[in-house]
Amino acid sequence: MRSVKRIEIISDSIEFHKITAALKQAGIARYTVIRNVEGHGIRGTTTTDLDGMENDYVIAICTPTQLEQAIELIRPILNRFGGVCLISDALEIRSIQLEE
Amino acid sequence: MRSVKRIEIISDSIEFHKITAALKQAGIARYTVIRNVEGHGIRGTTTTDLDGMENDYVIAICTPTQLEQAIELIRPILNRFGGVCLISDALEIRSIQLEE
Amino acid sequence: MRSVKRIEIISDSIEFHKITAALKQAGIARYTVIRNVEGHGIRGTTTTDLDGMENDYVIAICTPTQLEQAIELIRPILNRFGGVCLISDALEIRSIQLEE
Amino acid sequence: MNASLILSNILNPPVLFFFLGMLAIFVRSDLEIPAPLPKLFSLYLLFAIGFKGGVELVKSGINQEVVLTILAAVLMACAVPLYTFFILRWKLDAYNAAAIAATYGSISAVTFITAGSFLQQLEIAFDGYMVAALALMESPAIIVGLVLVKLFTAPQKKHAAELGSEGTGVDDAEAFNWSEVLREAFLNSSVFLLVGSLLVGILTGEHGWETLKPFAQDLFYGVLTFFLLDMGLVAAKRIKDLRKTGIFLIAFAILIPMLNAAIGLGLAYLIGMSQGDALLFCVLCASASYIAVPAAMRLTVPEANPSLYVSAALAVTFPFNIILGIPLYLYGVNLLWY
Amino acid sequence: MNASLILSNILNPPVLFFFLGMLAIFVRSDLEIPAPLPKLFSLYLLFAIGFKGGVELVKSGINQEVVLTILAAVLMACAVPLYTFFILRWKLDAYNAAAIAATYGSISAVTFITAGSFLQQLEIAFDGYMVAALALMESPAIIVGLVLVKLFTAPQKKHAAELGSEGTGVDDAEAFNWSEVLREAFLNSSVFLLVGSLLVGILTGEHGWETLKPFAQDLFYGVLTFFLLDMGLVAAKRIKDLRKTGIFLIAFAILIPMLNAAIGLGLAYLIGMSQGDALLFCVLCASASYIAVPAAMRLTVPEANPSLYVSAALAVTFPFNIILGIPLYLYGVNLLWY
Amino acid sequence: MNASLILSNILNPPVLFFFLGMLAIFVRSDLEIPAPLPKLFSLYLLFAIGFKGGVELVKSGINQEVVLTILAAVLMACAVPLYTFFILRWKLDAYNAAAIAATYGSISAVTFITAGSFLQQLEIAFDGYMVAALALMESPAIIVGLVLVKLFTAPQKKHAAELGSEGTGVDDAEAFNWSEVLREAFLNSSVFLLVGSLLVGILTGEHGWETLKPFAQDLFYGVLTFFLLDMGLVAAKRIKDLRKTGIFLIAFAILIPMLNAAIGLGLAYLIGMSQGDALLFCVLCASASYIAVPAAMRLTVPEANPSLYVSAALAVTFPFNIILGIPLYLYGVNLLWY
Ligand SMILES: Nc1ncnc2c1ncn2[C@@H]1O[C@H](COP(=O)(O)O)[C@@H](O)[C@H]1O
Ligand SMILES: Nc1ncnc2c1ncn2[C@@H]1O[C@H](COP(=O)(O)O)[C@@H](O)[C@H]1O
Ligand SMILES: Nc1ncnc2c1ncn2[C@@H]1O[C@H](COP(=O)(O)O)[C@@H](O)[C@H]1O
Ligand code: NA
Ligand code: NA
Ligand code: NA
Repeated sequence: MRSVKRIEIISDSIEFHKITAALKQAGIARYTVIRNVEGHGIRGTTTTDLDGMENDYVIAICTPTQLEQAIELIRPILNRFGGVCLISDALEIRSIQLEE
Repeated sequence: MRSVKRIEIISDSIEFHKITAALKQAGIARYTVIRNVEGHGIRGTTTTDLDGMENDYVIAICTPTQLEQAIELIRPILNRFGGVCLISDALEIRSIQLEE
Repeated sequence: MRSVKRIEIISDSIEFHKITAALKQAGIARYTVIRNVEGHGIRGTTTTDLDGMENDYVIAICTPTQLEQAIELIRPILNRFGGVCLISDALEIRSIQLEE
Repeated sequence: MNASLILSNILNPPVLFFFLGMLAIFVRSDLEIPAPLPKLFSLYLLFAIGFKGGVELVKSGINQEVVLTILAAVLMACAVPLYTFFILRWKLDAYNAAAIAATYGSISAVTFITAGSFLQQLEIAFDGYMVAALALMESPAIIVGLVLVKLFTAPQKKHAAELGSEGTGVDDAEAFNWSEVLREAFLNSSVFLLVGSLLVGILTGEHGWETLKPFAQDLFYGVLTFFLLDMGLVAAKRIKDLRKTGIFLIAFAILIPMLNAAIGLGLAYLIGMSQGDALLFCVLCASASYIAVPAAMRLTVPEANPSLYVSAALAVTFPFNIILGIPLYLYGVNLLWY
Repeated sequence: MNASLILSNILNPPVLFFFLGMLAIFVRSDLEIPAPLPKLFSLYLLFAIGFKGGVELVKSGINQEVVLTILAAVLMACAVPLYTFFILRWKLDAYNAAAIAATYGSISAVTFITAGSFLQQLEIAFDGYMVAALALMESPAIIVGLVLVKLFTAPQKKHAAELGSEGTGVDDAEAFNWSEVLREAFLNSSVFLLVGSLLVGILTGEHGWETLKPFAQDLFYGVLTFFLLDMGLVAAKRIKDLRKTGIFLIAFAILIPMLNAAIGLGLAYLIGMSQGDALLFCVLCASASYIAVPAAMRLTVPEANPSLYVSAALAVTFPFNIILGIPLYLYGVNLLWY
Repeated sequence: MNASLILSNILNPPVLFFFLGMLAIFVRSDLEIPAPLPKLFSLYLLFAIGFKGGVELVKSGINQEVVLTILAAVLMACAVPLYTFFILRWKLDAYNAAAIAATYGSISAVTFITAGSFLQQLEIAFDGYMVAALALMESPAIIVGLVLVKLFTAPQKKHAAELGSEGTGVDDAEAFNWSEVLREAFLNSSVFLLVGSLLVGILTGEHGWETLKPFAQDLFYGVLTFFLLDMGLVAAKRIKDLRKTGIFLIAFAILIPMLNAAIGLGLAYLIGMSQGDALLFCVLCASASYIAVPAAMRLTVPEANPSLYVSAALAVTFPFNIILGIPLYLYGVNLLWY
């Protein structure tokens, strides 16, 4: 068990590639995505309807160092294109850690 | 960065409108919904099958004040119709905050 | 309101039955599942594509005692088949607790 | 003759695929029809029967037989929940009894459709306006069920239970929000799409039918086959809920459809329906709703246990009707009509 | 005559199902077509018109009329965003004006398809190469829109706004990543599938058509019906956004399509298109994109408000064209051509 | 002749749409067929070939040729993983070698279907019972693969690796839960639906076929087209995994199918199959499973790397067979048969 940081980003699916690129740049190559979540935000309602506005929900577990760097890269994307980014603490259970 | 409260509600999709109405009444107009999650709870198994029992998973980031009010409004709904509501702490990254 | 533990497990859908069996064995009969989440992990990319590699995201709220037992049972599954398990703290709102 | 009817019912692809779905669960295959595909099939089937029904209603026009059939349909939709409620009260509390009664007062469109394709196979004619009867039998039971709850449950009791809880109590007015109830009854998606398609069929008539026929007719049987495959999966998964349900509810879920079909048979005979229409009418009376009514009940009678009313309708009555009920009721029709 | 055209347009199943979808939202029914089913329908429709268009293009070959039509199409796709931009600037900032202008410069494939099935119903012929015009009109407006933003917004202003924020500023180069813009314009999924299917149709010709006809043609009308049902739901949900939008944008969303159609009509007349082709050309000019262009705008002009450009195109212009516009433009064609 | 066969294979819509899918990924278009639509297509295709195969099996009956064909099929399904295992061991560890070997011992239903529609286009007949051969070749390789792992990996080694980890060790019994393995092999959803549909086809025969034909036959080619579009997307996405895979596995994924097809060709010739059947048999031998076997391997040989066995089968062998393999094998059949 080790304590980790959890980053969660909910944003327009058009930002998806920018966000995962930012994560990768910060050394976070492992993440999970829930596609087509529905959102109600500043920029109106984002449903999974035909109008093509869809949100993706990205979850990544990382170390505090990776986190710092990721935030710096993700913040300007969200500022420009909208969305939400949350940081919280958690314990990770899986014992074999192949990468750091 | 600012510290926020995260409310998560997992409940039967028939409650969805009641719950978002409660959030709105508590001043929480922005939220995210993951539809059709599968559940195993007191009231049996809720799959995304044809039998029409589906859960929605609502996530809302809010301030502590909004939280208080939201809980008061959501609790009776869950007591009557079932479901789960969780509160946790997080840090929000997005820097332009248009509403409070 | 009571403070609870939240277990989150993201893993290949082939592990799903093993994981819910482990939860059940630890006394956790209530849980929520988000199916077909997309993942990027050690074992490559897991999309919701046709190649049949899909992840499930299981969320369970439990007591600290249940947690201990669940971890012991889930860890070997993840070690063998891959995936991620996170533990965090939360407050649960729903007031009628039929089971412990 | 009955056995040969049963055989000719079973030996057609949709029913065999229903078995295949059940088998998949029993042998623990990982076969599944992922959401929302079953919804696609169900939207399609409702659209197709509604639209075709509307087109045929224009052709037949509205005569005395149509009016009588529709009256009989509404009558049964109101009467069934009433008498089943009292049967159920014998073993169950008022909430669960009312919810189950409502379920059996309403109908299952897929059972109706399966009966229709059974008739087609046997080349027995039936009328398009039976779809109107189907549409009109969906909703009344929901209202009747709620009136029963209103009459036979003590509001203060519910209140007391809630006082024990931490939250603020829900006042009774909120608990019976009639506009919500009526919307659930008359505007739920099944009723809305079925009635809407019926109206479009009436408005566009033969001309609209021609353009939509390759879609609405040629795919019909195939979509029904896939849908019943999924129903087999769903019904079999629900079967384990029956253990909790007990023998009373299982017996109820087999005997009451037969009783309802018998009453329906009598009514159909009195009205002088054709054989095909009589079978469909019996099937409407005998079938139970496992989507629309359960959704309404979860919203309006949350005190009732969904695994009771859904499982009875889905895991017992639906398979019973699909496999044995339909040929049995036709046997009854044949006996009476000759 | 106009009224009878409107009636014969409205009284066919796809348009009636569009109404039904809107009605479902207004009466608060829970009818929905869950994701990704609408996407299935839209992929199918793009495939079917692209493929059929390609097959017919092989038959007709490329003659002067084809070339002129295509030139006219590209001309309109570039001109419309230019003049609408200046109309919009009257009340809106440059970002929103450019985004809306781009939306109206591009087209709506479903409006085109609905017009096509309206023509089929009236037995008025039209040419397969109109699909090529459709494909070529999707993208240019996106480029024009961005050039307008580049020209008419002050880059330093944007920068200042960002300095106020906590984050690091986005430099202008990143903001106008042209390769990203071009990819969004020419390789977005709608354009890609439409053009790809067109090419496959050209390559496989009559032979390929024979094998795919039962799929690409027989289901077409039915899928369109379901798709318009969903469009009705989506459009009606967007209507409440119009309150924020104000009367200016609503008027714009009705009058500009009529203006664009009129200009299109003139061009079609000059070129000497057939009546059927002229109607389709007017419809292309009059329609606005609510999927491809909005996606491109969210990516490239995030400063603009999606609820303005999506709602205008989807909740006003689309229903207007589907219900009144198509018969109106045909009326115009009929007036001019005789 | 070979080149013209390749051309006539490539120039039909399904194969062109496969290219289109790959192209979409290469040019980074955002075209996608969202889940679970590909699953719908795959369920449909399995249902349609199974059902049709069953109907035709009733017509042809079971004669010596059928029995010999089926024996040859099972033989190849067991032999291929054995000899490919030792070829693979040259460069890979036993876990990965066994998993890849199992993948190539099993089959790809879509490759079979594409070959079938290629034959139909060339008007070369083939027999319905080839579907039974297809069904019987899915599972054996899974069992053989696991036996190979059992025999050629040292259990203590695996244990040691686990002791290094924090968790409790998994004992060997759990690691080889045979009932789970057998269920994965014989009851996985592909095998179950295919065999189930075959049985329904046998039970309902010509009569069932008539009612389902518009669904099971008329849509077939179109659904295949969409499915191959998706396969193109999926295969192209996997291509970047090949960099990690290395040249050995890429060569393996092209040469082994040709070897397997050649052996299949010899067997088919010995048995005296018709040309059409011989091609299908070669294609079964040459194709590799990218759904059912990988799922079984992830569950039973988690030590193997999915990106090796999935990518080889999906990104190399599948496109190779679809584009070049099928016409090449037919060329071989033509050479031998005349
Ligand atoms: N306070 C919030 N809580 C939860 N989700 C949010 C919140 N604010 C925004 N979101 C999500 O982020 C998406 C984009 O937000 P916005 O940029 O505000 O339109 C919305 O569609 C929501 O899904
Ligand atoms: N302990 C729990 N952990 C996670 N999800 C839960 C838990 N309890 C209930 N749920 C979710 O809430 C839904 C409704 O719960 P219930 O009212 O207990 O039937 C279930 O279907 C689950 O999705
Ligand atoms: N650091 C991480 N953050 C979020 N999700 C992860 C992480 N690592 C693994 N996952 C998820 O767990 C799945 C299996 O991981 P793995 O066993 O590493 O291939 C991946 O497909 C991801 O969905
Ligand atoms: Na009934
Ligand atoms: Na336009
Ligand atoms: Na093989």
